[in-house]
Amino acid sequence: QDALTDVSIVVFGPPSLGAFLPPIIESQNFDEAHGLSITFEQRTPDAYAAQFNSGEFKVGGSAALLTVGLAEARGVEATYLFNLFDYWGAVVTTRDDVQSLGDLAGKDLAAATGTTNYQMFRWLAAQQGVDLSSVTAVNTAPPGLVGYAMADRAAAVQLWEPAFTSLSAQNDAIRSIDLNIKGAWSEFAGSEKIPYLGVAAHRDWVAENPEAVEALYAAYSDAAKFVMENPEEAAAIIAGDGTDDVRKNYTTLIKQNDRLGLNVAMAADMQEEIRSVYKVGVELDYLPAMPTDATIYGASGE
Amino acid sequence: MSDIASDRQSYADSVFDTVRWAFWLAAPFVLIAAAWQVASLFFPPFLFPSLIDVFARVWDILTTWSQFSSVLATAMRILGGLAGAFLLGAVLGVAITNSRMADRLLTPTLTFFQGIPALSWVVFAIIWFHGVEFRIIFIMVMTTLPAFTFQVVGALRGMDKDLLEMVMSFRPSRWKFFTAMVLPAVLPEVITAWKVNLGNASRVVVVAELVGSSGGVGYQLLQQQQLFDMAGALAWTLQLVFFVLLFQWILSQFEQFAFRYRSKSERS
Amino acid sequence: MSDIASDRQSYADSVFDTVRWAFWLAAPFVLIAAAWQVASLFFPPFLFPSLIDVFARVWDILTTWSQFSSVLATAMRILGGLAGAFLLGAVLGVAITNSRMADRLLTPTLTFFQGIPALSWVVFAIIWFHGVEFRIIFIMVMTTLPAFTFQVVGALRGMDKDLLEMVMSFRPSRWKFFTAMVLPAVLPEVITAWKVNLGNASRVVVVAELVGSSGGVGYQLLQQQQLFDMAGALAWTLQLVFFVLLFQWILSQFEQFAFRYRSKSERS
Amino acid sequence: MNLAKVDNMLSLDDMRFSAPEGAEVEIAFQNVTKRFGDLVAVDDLSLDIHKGALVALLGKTGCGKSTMFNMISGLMAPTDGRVEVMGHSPFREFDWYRGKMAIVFQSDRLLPWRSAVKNVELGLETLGLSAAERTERALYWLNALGLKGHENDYPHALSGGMRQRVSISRAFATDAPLLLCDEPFSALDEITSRRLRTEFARLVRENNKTAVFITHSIDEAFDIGDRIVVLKRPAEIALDLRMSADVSDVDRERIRDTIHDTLDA
Amino acid sequence: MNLAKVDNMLSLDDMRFSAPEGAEVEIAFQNVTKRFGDLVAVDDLSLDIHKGALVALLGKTGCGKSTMFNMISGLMAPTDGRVEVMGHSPFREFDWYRGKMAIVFQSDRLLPWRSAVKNVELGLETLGLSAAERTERALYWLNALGLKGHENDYPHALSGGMRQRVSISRAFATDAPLLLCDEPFSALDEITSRRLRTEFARLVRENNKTAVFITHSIDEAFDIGDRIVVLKRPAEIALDLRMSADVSDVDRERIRDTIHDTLDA
Ligand SMILES: Nc1ncnc2c1ncn2[C@@H]1O[C@H](COP(=O)(O)OP(=O)(O)OP(=O)(O)O)[C@@H](O)[C@H]1O
Ligand SMILES: Nc1ncnc2c1ncn2[C@@H]1O[C@H](COP(=O)(O)OP(=O)(O)OP(=O)(O)O)[C@@H](O)[C@H]1O
Ligand SMILES: [Mg+2]
Ligand SMILES: [Mg+2]
Repeated sequence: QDALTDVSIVVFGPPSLGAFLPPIIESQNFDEAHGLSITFEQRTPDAYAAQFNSGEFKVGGSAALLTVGLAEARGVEATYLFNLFDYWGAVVTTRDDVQSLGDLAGKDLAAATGTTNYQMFRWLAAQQGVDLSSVTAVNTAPPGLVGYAMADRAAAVQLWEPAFTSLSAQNDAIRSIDLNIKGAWSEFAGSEKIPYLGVAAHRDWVAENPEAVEALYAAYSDAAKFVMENPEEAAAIIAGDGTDDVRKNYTTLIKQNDRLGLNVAMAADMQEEIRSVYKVGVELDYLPAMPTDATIYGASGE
Repeated sequence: MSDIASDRQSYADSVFDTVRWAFWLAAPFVLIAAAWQVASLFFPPFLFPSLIDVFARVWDILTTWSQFSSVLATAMRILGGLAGAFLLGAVLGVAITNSRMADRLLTPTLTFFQGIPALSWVVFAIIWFHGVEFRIIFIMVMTTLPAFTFQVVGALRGMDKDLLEMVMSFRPSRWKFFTAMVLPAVLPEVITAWKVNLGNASRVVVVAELVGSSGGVGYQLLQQQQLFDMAGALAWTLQLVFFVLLFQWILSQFEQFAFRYRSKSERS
Repeated sequence: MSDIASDRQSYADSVFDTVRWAFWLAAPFVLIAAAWQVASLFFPPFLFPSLIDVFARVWDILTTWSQFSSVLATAMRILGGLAGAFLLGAVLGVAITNSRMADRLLTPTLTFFQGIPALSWVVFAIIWFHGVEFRIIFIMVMTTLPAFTFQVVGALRGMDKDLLEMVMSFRPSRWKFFTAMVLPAVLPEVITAWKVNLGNASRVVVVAELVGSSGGVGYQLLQQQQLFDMAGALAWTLQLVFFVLLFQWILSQFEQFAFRYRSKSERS
Repeated sequence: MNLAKVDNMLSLDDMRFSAPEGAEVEIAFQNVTKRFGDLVAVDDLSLDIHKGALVALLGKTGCGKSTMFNMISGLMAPTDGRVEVMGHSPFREFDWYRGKMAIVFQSDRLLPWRSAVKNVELGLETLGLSAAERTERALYWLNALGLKGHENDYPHALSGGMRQRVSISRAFATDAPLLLCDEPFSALDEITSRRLRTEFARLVRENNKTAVFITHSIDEAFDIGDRIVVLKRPAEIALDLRMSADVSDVDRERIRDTIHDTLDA
Repeated sequence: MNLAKVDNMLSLDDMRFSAPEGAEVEIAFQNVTKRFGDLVAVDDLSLDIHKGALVALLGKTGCGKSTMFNMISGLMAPTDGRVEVMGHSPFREFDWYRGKMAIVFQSDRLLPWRSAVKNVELGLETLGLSAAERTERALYWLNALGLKGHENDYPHALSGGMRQRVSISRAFATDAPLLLCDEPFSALDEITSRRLRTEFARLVRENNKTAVFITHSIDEAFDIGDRIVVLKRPAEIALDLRMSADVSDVDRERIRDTIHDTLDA
């Protein structure tokens, strides 16, 4: 038997989406099945960014596509290996006078304004013709967002999964405002797929371990398949020590893949979509320049 | 007969004393709990979960080794960070009071450090060091060091010069001078410094644990908050609170012992 | 002749003094900057940006009103929070030292609060209150209150009983007793408390601003960190550092004035 | 008992103190006991001091003199018995005595953060005087006690005797009708001490104040006291003598010996 | 000048102090000046004190006596001139004097956090004695000074005189060859003070120690000093007299008057 290749991957800690597949891979030994021995290290977003960008970890399992592009502009040579989740975001409210995004004009919206999810939301709002400059964006760390929604301290709250599921499970009054994600995106990119979160690696590591990339992809694909086929079991694994409520929420979420957006695909197979996302980033002034193709693993060029 | 009666009397007295002692010990916490329950009448249950839920979670944490070990790890980190910061702070404090040059170099540097938020230290720690525990201790030390140093400097500058010269006149060794004069003279302020920094350290540890431990109260707390599991978040917060209460109690016991020499004025 | 020579001499002296003063003032910061530059040789530029970039950003912040107003807003929040916590802490401290009941109720309660992390206060503040500024001040006060109170209690308990009784013997009004005896006696520790809490407050404000402000150093800092803009993050961190340095300098000037009565030992 | 021995001496018997006719009682100890834990510092003491008296309190070190002062000044409560000053209870009606008594403590107890003149002004600040008046009075007293030129020195820059004189000024400046002085002249050289004690006696007599002073010097007690109370340990009265200018030198010597013997017992 | 007046008196002239033959100099002041800012506390003072001497230092309050002690003990450096003790410089060779001198300060300076016996042990702790020996010696001295029963009291629970006696014990317990005492018996009653000063003199003479003591009592200086140095203000020598048991009472009275006049000048 061949010796296993060691890979250590830094990922967001639960409850973020980046923490979904790692426990499945670990518990089902999908890594060993493909000749890998993966150690997952959980980090908060700040620590993740610092430790991945500084090269301490060569592989990052919670790579927001836009941040890979941004990192390149800062001098980090990384590449987006494959996608795991497509974009999904929501604006929730409990107020009757807020039925559409346009109703937010002159009101306040709680959001984590530094995140890529919020950046994508800004673009979506622009597609609906909503002028966000008339909305007071109240910046709040993610744990505060749910608090805003629960205690009704803002007209609306912009957030994403899995916070959305646990929020709606706890508060019936929560309504989601239609963002027309798929529609707007199809029109812009000619595809329903919005690559958002995936696995990225430093290019020097990729050059040295081309076969490990394939194996990683295979392991993640197996994990995704397992999740879709065994929602309850997967939810239990993901929830770990969590309470029954948490487990139930995860099950609900997995069964609703339009919100979860699980979509494991090689970067090379969704180059166009990736470039479209980059274009959005540039349009929003989030990215200072269009990232090169080197940030898309296996890109064939236009 | 009367002997027995007085025995009974004193027994009753001591029972009464114990009850009163327990009452006063519990009173503040009962008040906090009561305030919580009152608040829960005005807020929906997912904001103010019932205390029963919270205590069920607390019980769970205390009795599950995998969870309780998180609490212990955090406690050790707080104590380790404080001890490190205190030792270093004491050395720097002595240097600052004794050398004009040290004062001019170190005081602004420490003030500089004071202005750097914990979050920035987290980033620096990640960039500069390897090893999760070392990083955490580094962050803890850097954030509590200026406080300890300034407290030690304040205490040293406030020492009674007459007593100091009296002790000096016996030509003690440095060590003797330190244990006989400096330590007892600055002890009150040092204990205050510990009391104050305990709170800060227990606050910073929550941030410091984000550099990448997959255990510890800070990590668990953040997770519960992101899941918006209020009962869980409170239960983990309470772990920190318990630790701080316990350690403060130890400090106050020590204080009572160490400051028994203090006179009390009969007035006020 | 000799008069002119000595004039020249003294002029040269005073120039030399000024240069030396400036040298010592700048020395610690030059050292920190030098350390940074050395480090930047070993790390990629996105981790250790050149100081020129950083200072360009600092200049930008200081000269752009929309950005500089963020700095001022944060400074006001720190000062407001500290002032509030100090006033409340002084009142509670006096209550605790004077009343056994207050001691038994308030000390454990404050210790309880001490154990609650800033992030938990953030969540509470969001749930309990409206108004961004009020929430921030609330968080600032709750996190620095125990420290101030414990410092005041420590200082009050350490007051010289002989002097206290001497002042009492004149039957001063409460106010007179406070200004003539209590205030000067506790002033050294109160100033230390400010020095220490200034650092903590500047740390907490960064977290407190996460409860939803659309300005302030904490907000900007987080934003820059999320954009991996190290130069920007450092420039904003430096704003906090500048503020802390400035305020500490004011405190130390005040200290020099207020403690001029202290004797200095010729030994050591 | 020494007291018995005293009784046998004629002239001493004559000199035993008895209350003057119609004199008002200013300070009254009624069966006062003061305990500190197990230690009895004052034991069932009864003593009346009349308005206008200048009483010297003599006693062996540690016999409870300062403790008596603490009870007169209301800083301590008696364990048993009653202390009354001007018909009120000093401990319970503490504030009533504002401006009515001034104390020279055994140690100087100067506020280190105040200059000499500001230390003297302390007592005056409770009396509602204007700032100018306070300073004037403080400077007058510092001057009277020979501290000209040191008004603005902080206590740490003063010599032991200078500090003691500041603390005397502080008490005298308030012009209170009752003065309690705990070894006020002990840290002063003989010349200064003699000058000050004479002035002290003059001040008290001319202004009809009442004064109690503790001293270790029998000479000092003779010089200015018009009554000498000698205490045993724990504070109990051993001798209580009236003094006046007409007591002959021979008698003084005999009394001196008696006091000596009493203290030596 | 008073000194001139003294010269005219025959017996005083005889009594002027002159160094004994072959005596070793223990403390030497050579043209010593000490300034505090503008204030001159000690002015161009030259004085030799010989090994085995028991010198009384008299002087008006604030004349610089304690400042002289501070320079002898190495706690202050002279502004000008040289102070030498046992041939070394007390300020610069500070540690050399460990175990070689002991000081009774003007105020008691007890460590508030140590009980009486622990305060006395302080000096012994620097001498490398065993714990048992330290305690034994401390208790011996406390006992000798009449503090039995108060060994474990904290300073705040002691009377003024008791505190002073603890501070005397602290100095004496170290058994140092040089003793500096700044008004050691000032807070004690006459009986206690007389008993202690006699014992002090015996201790010094029997063990061939050198001792300098500051006092405000001319009697005390006569009683135990074998040399009396009277200082003017700022510290400068006004009188320097040898004393011995053979000085007649009449002479003593005359000397006393001279000292008085000198101090009064
Ligand atoms: N606060 C206190 N706590 C305990 N004991 C005390 C306290 N104050 C005084 N004592 C004790 O009471 C006794 C009398 O003390 P006090 O100070 O009244 O003596 P004193 O007559 O003033 O002596 P001295 O002449 O030495 O000053 C002493 O034995 C002393 O130890
Ligand atoms: N640390 C100091 N700073 C400034 N001046 C001082 C200092 N110490 C003493 N002096 C001044 O020096 C002079 C002499 O003081 P010193 O204490 O030596 O007097 P002394 O002879 O001991 O008097 P006393 O008998 O009153 O104790 C005084 O005028 C005093 O004000
Ligand atoms: Mg006394
Ligand atoms: Mg002196």
